[in-house]
Amino acid sequence: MSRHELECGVIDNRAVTRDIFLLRLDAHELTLQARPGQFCMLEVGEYAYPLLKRPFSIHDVPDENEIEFIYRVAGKGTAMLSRKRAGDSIRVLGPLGNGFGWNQSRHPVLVGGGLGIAPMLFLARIISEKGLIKPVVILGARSSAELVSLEAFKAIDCRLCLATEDGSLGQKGFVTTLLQEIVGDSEADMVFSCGPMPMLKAVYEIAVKASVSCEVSLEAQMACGIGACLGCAVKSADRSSGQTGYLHVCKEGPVFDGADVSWN
Amino acid sequence: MSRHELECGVIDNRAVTRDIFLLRLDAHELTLQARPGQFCMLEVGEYAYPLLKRPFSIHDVPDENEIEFIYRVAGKGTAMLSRKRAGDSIRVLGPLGNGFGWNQSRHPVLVGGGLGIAPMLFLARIISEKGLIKPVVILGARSSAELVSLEAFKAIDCRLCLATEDGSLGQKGFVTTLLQEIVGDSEADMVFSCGPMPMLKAVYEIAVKASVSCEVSLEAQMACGIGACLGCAVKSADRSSGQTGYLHVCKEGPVFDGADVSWN
Amino acid sequence: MELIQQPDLSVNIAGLELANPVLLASGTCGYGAEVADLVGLSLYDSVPGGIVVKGISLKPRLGNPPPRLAETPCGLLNSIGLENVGVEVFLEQKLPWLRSVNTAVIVNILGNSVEEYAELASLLNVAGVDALEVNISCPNVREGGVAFGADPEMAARVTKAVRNASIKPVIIKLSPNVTDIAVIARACEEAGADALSLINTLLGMAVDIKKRRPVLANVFGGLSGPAVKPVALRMVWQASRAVNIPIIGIGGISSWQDAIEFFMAGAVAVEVGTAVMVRPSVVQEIVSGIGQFMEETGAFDVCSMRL
Amino acid sequence: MELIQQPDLSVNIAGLELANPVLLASGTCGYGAEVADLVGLSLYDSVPGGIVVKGISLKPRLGNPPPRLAETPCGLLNSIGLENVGVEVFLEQKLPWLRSVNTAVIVNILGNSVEEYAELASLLNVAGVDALEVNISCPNVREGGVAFGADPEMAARVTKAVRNASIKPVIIKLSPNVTDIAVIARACEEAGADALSLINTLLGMAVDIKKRRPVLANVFGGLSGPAVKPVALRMVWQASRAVNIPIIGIGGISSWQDAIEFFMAGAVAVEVGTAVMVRPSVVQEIVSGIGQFMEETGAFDVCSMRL
Ligand SMILES: Cc1cc2nc3c(=O)[nH]c(=O)nc-3n(C[C@H](O)[C@H](O)[C@H](O)COP(=O)(O)OP(=O)(O)OC[C@H]3O[C@@H](n4cnc5c(N)ncnc54)[C@H](O)[C@@H]3O)c2cc1C
Ligand SMILES: Cc1cc2nc3c(=O)[nH]c(=O)nc-3n(C[C@H](O)[C@H](O)[C@H](O)COP(=O)(O)OP(=O)(O)OC[C@H]3O[C@@H](n4cnc5c(N)ncnc54)[C@H](O)[C@@H]3O)c2cc1C
Ligand SMILES: Cc1cc2nc3c(=O)[nH]c(=O)nc-3n(C[C@H](O)[C@H](O)[C@H](O)COP(=O)(O)O)c2cc1C
Ligand SMILES: Cc1cc2nc3c(=O)[nH]c(=O)nc-3n(C[C@H](O)[C@H](O)[C@H](O)COP(=O)(O)O)c2cc1C
Ligand code: FES
Ligand code: FES
Repeated sequence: MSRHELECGVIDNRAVTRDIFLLRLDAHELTLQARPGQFCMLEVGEYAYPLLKRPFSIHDVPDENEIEFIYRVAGKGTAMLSRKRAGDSIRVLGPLGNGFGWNQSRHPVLVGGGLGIAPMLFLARIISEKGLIKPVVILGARSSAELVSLEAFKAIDCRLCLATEDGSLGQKGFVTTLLQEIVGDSEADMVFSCGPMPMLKAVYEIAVKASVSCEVSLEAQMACGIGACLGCAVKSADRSSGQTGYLHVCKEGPVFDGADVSWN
Repeated sequence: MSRHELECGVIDNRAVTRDIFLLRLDAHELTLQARPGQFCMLEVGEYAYPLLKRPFSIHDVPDENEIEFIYRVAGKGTAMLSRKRAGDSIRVLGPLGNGFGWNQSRHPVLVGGGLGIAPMLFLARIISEKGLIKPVVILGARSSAELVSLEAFKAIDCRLCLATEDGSLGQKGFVTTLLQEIVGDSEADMVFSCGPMPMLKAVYEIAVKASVSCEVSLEAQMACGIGACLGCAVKSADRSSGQTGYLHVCKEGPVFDGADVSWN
Repeated sequence: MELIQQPDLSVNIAGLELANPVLLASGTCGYGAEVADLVGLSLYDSVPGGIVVKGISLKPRLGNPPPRLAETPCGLLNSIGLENVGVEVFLEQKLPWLRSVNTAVIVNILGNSVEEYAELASLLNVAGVDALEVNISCPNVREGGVAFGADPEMAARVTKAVRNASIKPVIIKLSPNVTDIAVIARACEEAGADALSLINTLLGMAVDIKKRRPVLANVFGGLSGPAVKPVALRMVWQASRAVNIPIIGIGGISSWQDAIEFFMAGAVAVEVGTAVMVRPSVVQEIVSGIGQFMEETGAFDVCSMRL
Repeated sequence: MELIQQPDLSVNIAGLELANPVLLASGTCGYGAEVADLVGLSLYDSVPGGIVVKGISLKPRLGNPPPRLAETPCGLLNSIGLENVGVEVFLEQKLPWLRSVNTAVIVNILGNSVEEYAELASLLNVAGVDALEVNISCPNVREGGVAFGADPEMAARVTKAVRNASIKPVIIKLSPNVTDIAVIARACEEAGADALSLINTLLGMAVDIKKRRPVLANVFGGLSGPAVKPVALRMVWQASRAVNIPIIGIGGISSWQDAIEFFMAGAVAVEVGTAVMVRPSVVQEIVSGIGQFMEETGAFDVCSMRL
């Protein structure tokens, strides 16, 4: 574990759709440590308003100096973040969390829905570049505009499958339909997924049916991001009869074996 | 009384010394109402942090569209203000307060020390342009760098007398020395002053000795700026046996007859 | 075409008729005239549903020495000390203007003794005063003030005395500086309060480390603003479950969303204080926002939003 | 050349030796290992003067259901509900690591009854535990918790029981959710407390207006962070004038200036909670800043800053 609290310079922070932004930070201290599926806590305003840093998945580490995040303006904090400009600096704590267990898989299927696309780019890159495996990457969103970072995905050696709810790009419908097909007729041995809870649940159920193990990246309101406050609890599945009935997203996660999560 | 709560566009906001900034706002609604000595409350951050708007004297109204402020970065709020850039907007409440009674004077002497220079530019301009009188303007600061807006003062038809504590421009010493001389051998009938309390006290005492009436612009911590909270009280002189023993800077002031103020 | 029922923003609090549930809180809007142009108080169609004027005492008060204000993170400390013109001047010089404005006028009163409260109440049995708000919770005066609000028995005595002396709806304004708000709320209800309003300010302080002394000349002051909202909401929730009389929610409200939180917690109206001082236009935003939210969610009146 | 005396940052609180007066507050730093790298806990020369570990109970606790956190203006609501590993696991698995670190270790304890507090205290009469902090003020557990802290008699009973059972310095941690902090403080002093720490969190709540329910599954939570600092300072001022035992100040401290405010108000040490979670490096900043301020103002020790 080697994590840092740093001031990072903003290289660029620009809208890629009306309300989705790509943030590029100068953070070579973080790039060497970062693993796909990990996240960082970003200070979006001036301390103490808003009080808490916000968690964002590492979207990509294109080179050893730069770390990227992709975020939707969801509220006050992300609105403030969206006003940062090149030359500003942002306080960052990271990299945090466990990351995906991609190196246990020989035929990985990545499933990102909505802003759940965020961690999939870095994951696909590492699987392809470090694991020398060509992953299947299924991405979905409401419409083509929200299928962000497509060019970056295309530059990676992966099999890219797209779905949009309005049919404006790729298959019309949900990622789960694509996943169903792919898991059915491929040698997929693991699914890695990030997105809204209902999607993750559906993804997990498809994986279970296909007897493929499934890792999901969860969200929770966070305060510390480092396992100190126990605030980011989510219910664990009954079968995981460990010490507690809760999982802590920032520390034991954000990536969990779907079997450990309570899906109700 | 015609005051407004507005979003004003920032035309420019730049450092004129290391820690003094000139802020130019696009605010034609305010320019027509503004009187010299009045102030505005400026929202320096995002509501609710910092919670309160900050009071700043109207430095100048160069034309009917623009209003200027000059401020020192004194703490958190002014530091945030200093980061506003052209194109940003700032919420403004104003113009507020009473202003100087310049039209009761035929031979006015203006005395501004430190950032007390702020209201003197607009006052000098109006006296000269509206009153068709050439005022004496005494400005003082620690050093020449802090004698801000000199070019603007020079462009006004006034008699400009300067003092710096380090002698880097004008007379070495304090504005009070200059005032002493000028009040002594001129037909000065009123002094208008703004600056730190010890200076104002000295200015007032000089004026009293010379039997010249003296208006001073005071500061106090403010919340509302409009006479609603009664927070900005300062002690009044005993002789002003009005309803209360306090004056309210935002409403009865910020400009007071020196005789009404408690100088202890 | 769908028929959309306009939501009804009006509320009736024990006979106090409000066109909408957004009031200006006591001490933050003077006697109304100070803020009229900025918040929209006028002859017709005023923006706020009512105004609670600055706390009035029998005799004029000078208030506390300055400094009286200190800013804190998302909060404001004040130690005004109830500077006010006294009931006589209020009736002669302030009430006539208030009468001319189309909004409910609630007079906040503060006495040094139970008898003074009663005397104030009877002096205010005049046209143009729509209700009384009894301040048993001001932390900034030594005698009376917070002591009444901290003790259920004293709170009940004041309530009874004012209830007996007044022909107006009587709202008791509670202090948050207590161990159990429900106990005080019930004591006031049993003593005859028509409604409760809460919270007044939390007792706080700040230190000026450069000058090596408390920032406020009075040492302690009352904390208001967004910082106190979570405490206020909790107390409104507790009080509204402890009594059957209406609750007016106060504390840190700065947006229509904040107001809705209070309605959901159990308030039937809200008072906005600090936020109005900082951003007078917020009153209009809050009133409109509540209406829009009710329309969108199909709430037919304010009370129906309660959780 | 002037001879500048280095200020002495060390404090001794009833036998508890601290290298400096900045402690990590309970519940915001886990059992230490979670934050060690970021706050500078290490074998030699740790940055904080001490660590107060997460509240420990006799049996492990699962804590409250999520959501457990809500952000408020300059504040944080939490309803963790004292999730902890229990005293047995603490002694076996957490204390050994803490022993290896060069900082004072204070164990925060919470019982459901007076007897449980005493039992916890005696189980913690072991090497490596430098003091106990007795949490009679947690708002997030139903039995015990806040009830003990709200009543002077109960507070005294817990204090006495722990004092008798423990061979360590006993710090009683007070709740701010009381009418008169001085009364509780005196009750604890008389019952044998070696020191007091305050404040724990203010009871608060937030409402999710979209989901139409309280944000926290537990409805209420404890408010911490800069928002509560004015209340905390006021209570430290009051408590330090009510008793003769040392006071540890807690509540919203986020900078060295905040810490100095607490020293001036009467604290001899401070705990930093929420700010450490958000900005772990703040601990170093606070420790350095205090030293520099003391040097510049010629304060020879922390106590001498008291107003
Ligand atoms: C591990 C993790 C990774 C994430 N990665 C991304 C990402 O790559 N891109 C992206 O756009 N978003 C991501 N999110 C969600 C993101 O953190 C929230 O959208 C953001 O915090 C909202 O902040 P706000 O101030 O704009 O919203 P507000 O609604 O104003 O926030 C209020 C509070 O809610 C919290 N909050 C709101 N929504 C969420 C949420 N979904 N999860 C956690 N906290 C929330 C905020 O931290 C804040 O304290 C991630 C969340 C987690 C937990
Ligand atoms: C009528 C009036 C006119 C003013 N005109 C000018 C001007 O033209 N140029 C200029 O540089 N300054 C002026 N000031 C002072 C200016 O308002 C303060 O410097 C500023 O508010 C400091 O804010 P801050 O957040 O940077 O400082 P902080 O110290 O962080 O502020 C903390 C709190 O103190 C208040 N405060 C601090 N100093 C003062 C002060 N001197 N007066 C009133 N409140 C204060 C702030 O409003 C804030 O609430 C004026 C003050 C008044 C009352
Ligand atoms: C400057 C100021 C003066 C106040 N004066 C009074 C008063 O006279 N009587 C009263 O009952 N409450 C008074 N209050 C309390 C407010 O009415 C209100 O209860 C409190 O500020 C919380 O609401 P807010 O957070 O919206 O300001 C005052 C508050 C402030 C900030
Ligand atoms: C997430 C969280 C967990 C806490 N857990 C405990 C606890 O277990 N025992 C305790 O005595 N106080 C606990 N507290 C209270 C803090 O120790 C501290 O008293 C309070 O947060 C105020 O300080 P702050 O504003 O610096 O955070 C907790 C606070 C937070 C925010
Ligand atoms: S956010 Fe603090 S433990 Fe996870
Ligand atoms: S600042 Fe409110 S009355 Fe002057």
